[in-house]
Amino acid sequence: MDMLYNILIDPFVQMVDAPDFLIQVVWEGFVAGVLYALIALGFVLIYKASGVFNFAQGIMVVFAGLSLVGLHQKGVPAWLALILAIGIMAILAVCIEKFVMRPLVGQPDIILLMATIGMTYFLIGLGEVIFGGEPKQMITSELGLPTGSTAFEMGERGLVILQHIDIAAAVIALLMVGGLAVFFNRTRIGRALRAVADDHTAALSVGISLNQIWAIVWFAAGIVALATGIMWGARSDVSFALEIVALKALPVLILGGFTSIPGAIIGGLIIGIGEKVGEIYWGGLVGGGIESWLAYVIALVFLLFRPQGLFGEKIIERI
Amino acid sequence: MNVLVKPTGMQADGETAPGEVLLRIDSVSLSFGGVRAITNISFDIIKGEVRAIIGPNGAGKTSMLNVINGFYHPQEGTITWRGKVRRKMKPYEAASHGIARTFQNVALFKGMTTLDNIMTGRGLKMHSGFLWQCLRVGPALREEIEHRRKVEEIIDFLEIQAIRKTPVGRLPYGLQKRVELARALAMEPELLLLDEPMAGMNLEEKEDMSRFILDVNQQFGTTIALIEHDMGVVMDLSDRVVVLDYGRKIADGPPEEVQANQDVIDAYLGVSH
Amino acid sequence: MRMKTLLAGSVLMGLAASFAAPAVAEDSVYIQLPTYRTGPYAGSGIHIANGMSDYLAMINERDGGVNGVKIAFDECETGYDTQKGVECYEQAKAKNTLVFNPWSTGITLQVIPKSSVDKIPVLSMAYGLSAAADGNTFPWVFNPPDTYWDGLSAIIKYIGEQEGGMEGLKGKKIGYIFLDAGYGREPIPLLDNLAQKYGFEVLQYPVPGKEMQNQASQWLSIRRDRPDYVVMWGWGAMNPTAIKEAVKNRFDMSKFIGVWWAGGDEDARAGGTGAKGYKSVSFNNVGADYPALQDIKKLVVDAGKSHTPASTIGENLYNRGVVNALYMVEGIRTAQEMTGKKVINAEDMRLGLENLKIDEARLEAIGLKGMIAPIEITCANHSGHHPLFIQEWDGEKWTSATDWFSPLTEEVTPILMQASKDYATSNAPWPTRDDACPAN
Amino acid sequence: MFYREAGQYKTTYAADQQIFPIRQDRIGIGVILVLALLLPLVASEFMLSAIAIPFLILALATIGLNILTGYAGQLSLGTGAFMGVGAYSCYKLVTIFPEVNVIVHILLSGVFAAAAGVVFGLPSLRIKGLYLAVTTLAAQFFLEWCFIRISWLYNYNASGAIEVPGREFFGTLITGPAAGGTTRYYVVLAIVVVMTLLIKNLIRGRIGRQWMMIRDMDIAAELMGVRPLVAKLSAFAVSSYVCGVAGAMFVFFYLGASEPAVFSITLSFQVLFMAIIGGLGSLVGSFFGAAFIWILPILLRVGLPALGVDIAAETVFQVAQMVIGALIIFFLIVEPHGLARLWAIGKEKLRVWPFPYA
Repeated sequence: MDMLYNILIDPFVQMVDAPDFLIQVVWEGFVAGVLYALIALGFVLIYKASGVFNFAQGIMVVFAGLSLVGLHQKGVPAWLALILAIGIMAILAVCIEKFVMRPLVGQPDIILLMATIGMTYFLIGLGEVIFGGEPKQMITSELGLPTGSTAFEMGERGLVILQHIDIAAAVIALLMVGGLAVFFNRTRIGRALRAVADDHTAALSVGISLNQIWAIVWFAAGIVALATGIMWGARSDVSFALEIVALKALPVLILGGFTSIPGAIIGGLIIGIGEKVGEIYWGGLVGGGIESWLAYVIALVFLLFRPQGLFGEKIIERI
Repeated sequence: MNVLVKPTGMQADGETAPGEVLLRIDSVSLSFGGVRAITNISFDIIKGEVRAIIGPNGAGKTSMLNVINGFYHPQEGTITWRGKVRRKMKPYEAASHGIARTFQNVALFKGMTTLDNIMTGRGLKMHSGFLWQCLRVGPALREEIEHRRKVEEIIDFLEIQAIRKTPVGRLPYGLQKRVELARALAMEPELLLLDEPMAGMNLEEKEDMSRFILDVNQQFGTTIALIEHDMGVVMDLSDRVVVLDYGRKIADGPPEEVQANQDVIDAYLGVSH
Repeated sequence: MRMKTLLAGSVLMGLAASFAAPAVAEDSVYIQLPTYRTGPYAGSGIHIANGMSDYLAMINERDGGVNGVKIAFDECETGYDTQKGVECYEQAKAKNTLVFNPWSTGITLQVIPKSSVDKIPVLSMAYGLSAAADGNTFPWVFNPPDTYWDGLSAIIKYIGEQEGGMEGLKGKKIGYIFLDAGYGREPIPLLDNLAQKYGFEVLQYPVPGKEMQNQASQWLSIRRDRPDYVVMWGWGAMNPTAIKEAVKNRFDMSKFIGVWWAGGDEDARAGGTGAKGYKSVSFNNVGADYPALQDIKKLVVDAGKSHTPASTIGENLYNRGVVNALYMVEGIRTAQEMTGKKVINAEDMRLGLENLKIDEARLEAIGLKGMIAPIEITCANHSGHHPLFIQEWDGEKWTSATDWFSPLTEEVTPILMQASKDYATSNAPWPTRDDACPAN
Repeated sequence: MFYREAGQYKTTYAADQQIFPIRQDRIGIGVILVLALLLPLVASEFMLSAIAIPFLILALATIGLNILTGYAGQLSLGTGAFMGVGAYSCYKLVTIFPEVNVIVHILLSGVFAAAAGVVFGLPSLRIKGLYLAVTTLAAQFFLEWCFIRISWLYNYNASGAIEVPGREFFGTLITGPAAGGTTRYYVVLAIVVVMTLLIKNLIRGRIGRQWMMIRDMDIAAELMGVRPLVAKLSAFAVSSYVCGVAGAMFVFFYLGASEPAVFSITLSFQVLFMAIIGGLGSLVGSFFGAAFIWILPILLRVGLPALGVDIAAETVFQVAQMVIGALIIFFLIVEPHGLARLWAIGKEKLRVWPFPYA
């Protein structure tokens, strides 16, 4: 009975008791969700255009962040380091397209997935050789990003603290999604992208250059990775440990669907908020630390009821 | 072609005698979320006959086959199999009732050899336990060899000895279709459903395939329901023909009769409804 | 094609050569240093590795080795990964290392059972299995100068003092945020014991290894539960993230105390000015003004024989690496004196470590007086419960917040002996020591 | 030339259905087995303990994954956790029933892993492909969490680790720190060879064919009478069983002690790589893959400095990682079906030599 009370009633009592705390928890979940969503966004971009499940998105985030900070440490001014980091992502995109994607065109999904895991290994090694393995601090203030925080008092003891960098992260994520939506729907390249996503061969036959499209998409994913790297780096540090956190993008994609940009955002927020609320209000019942798997279980339960994802259409099997 | 062929060779253990109704479809309707695929269709298949289902593209022929072997479940109507009304069932149960089929787009197991593909057809008839199979001695080995013998008979029958150990992915299309037929035959079905067995074949291959279908029907006494577009083939092979159009039945009867039916001619020539 | 054969051939030959024991020159001994300059824990590991190898290099440069015996050493990268660690151990064993410093609790736990069979001493300086301090059960394992349990008891003692004596702990809430692995979980039994004894409440906040950089939940919970103090058992990327989160959640940093491994300069620096007041327990002082460190700077770093950035000499973790190397060097020296041999082997090294005694005079001679407290290892006690102190981050560097003080040895010893007994029973038949320690 | 089956007639189906129908193959495998048996005579302790033993164990784990992913077509990223279930069950069994032979425990521990596999395999009935990968990730992280959180699993050990006690097998110490490398090697070799043989039999029989049917064309398989529930879950069970046994062996014969971090996602990926590089759906490929992923980095790490290339230990480590990554991509480009396919192509070429076609 006690157990039931602890599961079904007590958490909600706590929520009502300390609404400021609930707001803070949801806000933290929201910010984590935005970052998950940004990683997932990178996945979606590439999946849409090439059907590749890009496992390397996580390491691209680290690599982009490292390039930026590493260059700055070597004495390059922040603004130049940012431009150079973008340049590095562009070079990386071209290389990936030329040395990985092009030779593997038409291979089954799992092979492409493996290739991106191979890329992950390669990039981890490369990043460490160039920039060293130690975590680096993000050059937040040098980039002109806000660093302070604002506290809102609520009631007698209530307090909600909002970090400016988190607000900036949310705004930047919003801008990126908006930008990408415009890019996809309003530009010539965007149209070509969608054509490629539907059918590679058909797109080729109407004269769309697959190679060019892929390089552009990987570059776009690289930019998203850079933004993610900056934001996440500002929250903790830029280090290779981030790569594992990036796995969280998987359940996000399951919820949102592999091809939907709004899906990635909404999925990210559900996972982010869900796991924070779950951990804080229910995690203690089983000893805490459930955050490491809660997201996957949420996604799993969801899948069992809706195998096609949040925004997917019902699958009709044909023979 | 005589409907009352005396079955020889392999015979399914059905209690349905030749000439009786093996399967009856009664006012079956099927729709996918509002889209009607099949509307109120009834027909029957008699034990031992070759039954053709024809119709223009999108007429609901393949859906009909899917209904027969339990892959789709019609919203309305009943299916009577060997005199008993069939309840809603899983596809794999249909297989154990003695219904085998081939597919419009070859659905072979691409990673296996011809031999293994045909052996899969024997799966339902193999019963040795897990541990025996691990050890591959005693019943497991006996069973493998016994069924291999059956499979070799089918391989001989369809003249595909040379490709026995070739992975099916490497075979030309015509041969793949033949292996698929072999696989279905390996199940020793009572009712064999063929979904466009001759699609995409050249004349020679079509002739071969037609010969095999007739042989199967006559030697093994297997009841056959086939979908085919080549009218010549249909007229030559089948005992009775059912014609579908837009998910409705528009004709049913012996080939000559159907050929003369005005609705059928309209459907094929595309007279507006 | 010929190129390939040639290459393959030479790789094989090289391999054959490397698997064989290295041709140790007459007057040198070999030590393998398992390190991690990559992976999520590299942020802490790099400084340790630098400190260790620089000190050994300095001894070779300045003194021509230990009593004329050069120390040949190389690093083996473990990436803090247990699998790789075991591989390094096997490699070290094949190359006849004198001593093995796992630098990871996980790897230490792996090699403890092997060490007594392979007769290689394991030096796990203030980490690894606390129970290994019992020299009667673990003749081959050394964990000076203190075990985790000593560290935890020292922190509790310090908190007690802040509250006006141990009675002041009654009714207090102490949060324990830890890396959710063997390392972080080991202190929990003692923490529970102390909580019962002194009447404080313990709140646990486990941080999964994968989520080291994502500690928002833990810190939100801390904010909700409002513990009076928070004790941290963190390592690698967990530390800077925790300190940042603490700052963000406006936790009173003076009430936030880490174990010695949560005391890296970069860990605290990550918190910016807000991290001022953060504390960690320590067994070595910071600063580069010690003569030995100056020698390292002059003879090794400035001479271009090391990749250590000169600015990191004197930082907490760097100095700790130096301490670890110091133990090894002094162990060799003691072994030489005891056996009368110049080139000692691993068994001699064990003897040397077991009789290791570094007093003020010795520290003075080495040039590290004041950096560490004098230490003494005995046959029965491989750790020593040596004095510790609390250091405080002043926004730029670590400063001493207290004098050296002893941990709650009387609390630690029983639980330690019990754990050692449990270990031996659960791993029966556990090899007994062939030469029992004299009863004090 | 020398590799030709001309003149080797099969007069029974049994002869035609044996594992190595070609005489030269039989000779070859015999030679390899003899060499494997003789290896301890020439190999150093390091080669046995750090290379040969883990290689064999990981090859077995790869076979386990291959059953699921290669033969039954269900992608899994949870291998490491299933290995962990095996290891922890084995530890519990050994400590609860110390008098029973440890080999029995190791073989039994797979049963628990199989049970875990079936539970986490249930979603595979509704979920396919990459989506299933997320399910197995859930298994991975959840089980990993259990290994840390359920202290009963490691007998409330303060360090949270499990240590392998010494156990004898007919008078010889085979586990624990005091067991010699050679003894452990022979035990591992025996288990791996026997299990590989059993699995080979399973795969070429009815059950194996059912798995491949599901993999190649699940709908057709179902229409041919395969029950997806039975086929998929049996694949999960057998796969997890093999992985569980491999996990128990990994701790008992290789690591000697273990903490939860050993069975992390990294191990899952490692084994997955072995399966892919070796070739999905090939047992010999599992051995190739394990050799490639396990031995190559060691060669690089030990070999580069030995060649006189003077670089820091961590750089070797990092370069080795880059090389592995690049080679994975390279092999996927050259032959997406893995080393096993290259091997098969080589054999085929040899059979028709000196002509390009048969």
